[in-house]
Amino acid sequence: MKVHVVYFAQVAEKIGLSKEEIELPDGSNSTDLLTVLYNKYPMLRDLTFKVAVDHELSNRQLALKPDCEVALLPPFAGG
Amino acid sequence: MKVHVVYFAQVAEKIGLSKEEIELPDGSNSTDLLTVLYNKYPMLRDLTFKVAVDHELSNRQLALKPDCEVALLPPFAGG
Amino acid sequence: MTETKYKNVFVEGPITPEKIATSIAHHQVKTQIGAHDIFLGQVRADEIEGKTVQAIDYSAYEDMALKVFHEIRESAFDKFDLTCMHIYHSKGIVKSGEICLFVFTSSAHRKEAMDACRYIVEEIKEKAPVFGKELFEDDSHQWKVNK
Amino acid sequence: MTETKYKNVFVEGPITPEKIATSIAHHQVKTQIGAHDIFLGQVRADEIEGKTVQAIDYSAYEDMALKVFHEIRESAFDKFDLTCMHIYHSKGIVKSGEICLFVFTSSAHRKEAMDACRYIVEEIKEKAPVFGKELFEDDSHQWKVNK
Repeated sequence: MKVHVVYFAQVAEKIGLSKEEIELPDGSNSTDLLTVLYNKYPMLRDLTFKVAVDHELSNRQLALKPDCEVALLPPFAGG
Repeated sequence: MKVHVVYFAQVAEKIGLSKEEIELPDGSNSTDLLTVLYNKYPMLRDLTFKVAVDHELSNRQLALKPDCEVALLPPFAGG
Repeated sequence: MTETKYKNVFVEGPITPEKIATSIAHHQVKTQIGAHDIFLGQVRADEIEGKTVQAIDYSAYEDMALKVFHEIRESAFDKFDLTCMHIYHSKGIVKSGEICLFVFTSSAHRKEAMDACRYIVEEIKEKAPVFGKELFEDDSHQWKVNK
Repeated sequence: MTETKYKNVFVEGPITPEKIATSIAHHQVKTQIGAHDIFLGQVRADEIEGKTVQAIDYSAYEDMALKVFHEIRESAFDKFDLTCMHIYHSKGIVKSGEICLFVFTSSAHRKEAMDACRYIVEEIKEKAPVFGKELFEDDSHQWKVNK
């Protein structure tokens, strides 16, 4: 299945990309995706970020649906 | 001695006066003044007010100086 | 006498949105400020025994009030790490819907600005000898009391 | 997609004092309001390792941010007895001294307006996916992190 990954701020800057599509085996979860991303972008290990799936933050491992949107969000600076 | 008495809001409205001078025996205190005022204006007993002497609120009995200013202040409504 | 010693806080009639905007704009040169808190008191059209408040006619024991506002200002600067503070209060007629109190605090950080603003408003309500005559449409009135 | 569902809070560039004044003026017809609280976030010219912040370039994960702002709004109306609430946040370049956040709460009574305003500001700082690139005079930058 295909998932949409979006990157912001420091994360987008470091990996040089603001979004991409990633192919994952059906039934993959968020940890599986992060494993793929850490392999692809080793510099991600030096960055602080939270993961949101379809606009919901989650600390837990989450099942991913086809075509879902996964965001890597560095620390917030609103206000 | 002479003291200046000033009235505000409800108090001024009820007694029909915003200020006056009151003659008191030398060495009088704020309780002495209030006794004079309660006799002069019995309706004062129905009103809620605080007393300020020379711009300082006081709950205690206070010595009065010649020419001091004593204010009868109804409940505040600032803001 | 005291008029020369203390800053005037009284404004004749309502405080306008334009005055507030001007005051905000003046702070844009102060680039150490990170947070402003503004409190505005607005005259409510309260209904009391079937009659509606049209306006409040504010009066004050001005000499004492300016001293009290001065003391509130000094104590707020002592308690909180503020860059700026402004207080304006109406006197005279302020119609319902119009603004009668404007408290403006500025600091590097939000907590100080917010804590100070709240402190100042509570102090004003409790300590400033300001009186409010609530005027009804039938020319009757009653005296407002702060809670 | 979500753009159609949630109210937009983003303003391109700084929030002007005139916008704030207009917003205040619009509330003068709401005569049940007795208290407004306004929080303004202003960009500080912080000095970091000898370099001074000239501006912050704000960006956001907009779809999610609008959902978060919507949730903050709903929960504030649930928790506090508010008449009105407005939230505006800048995106793009906001220079030091300019305003990037405008939170405006109105209620019959001061405590509700003040408690709500503080709650909303804290929620925004913690939960809204908004990012700030602090720009220095030598064209270098660093990423701001809320405390």
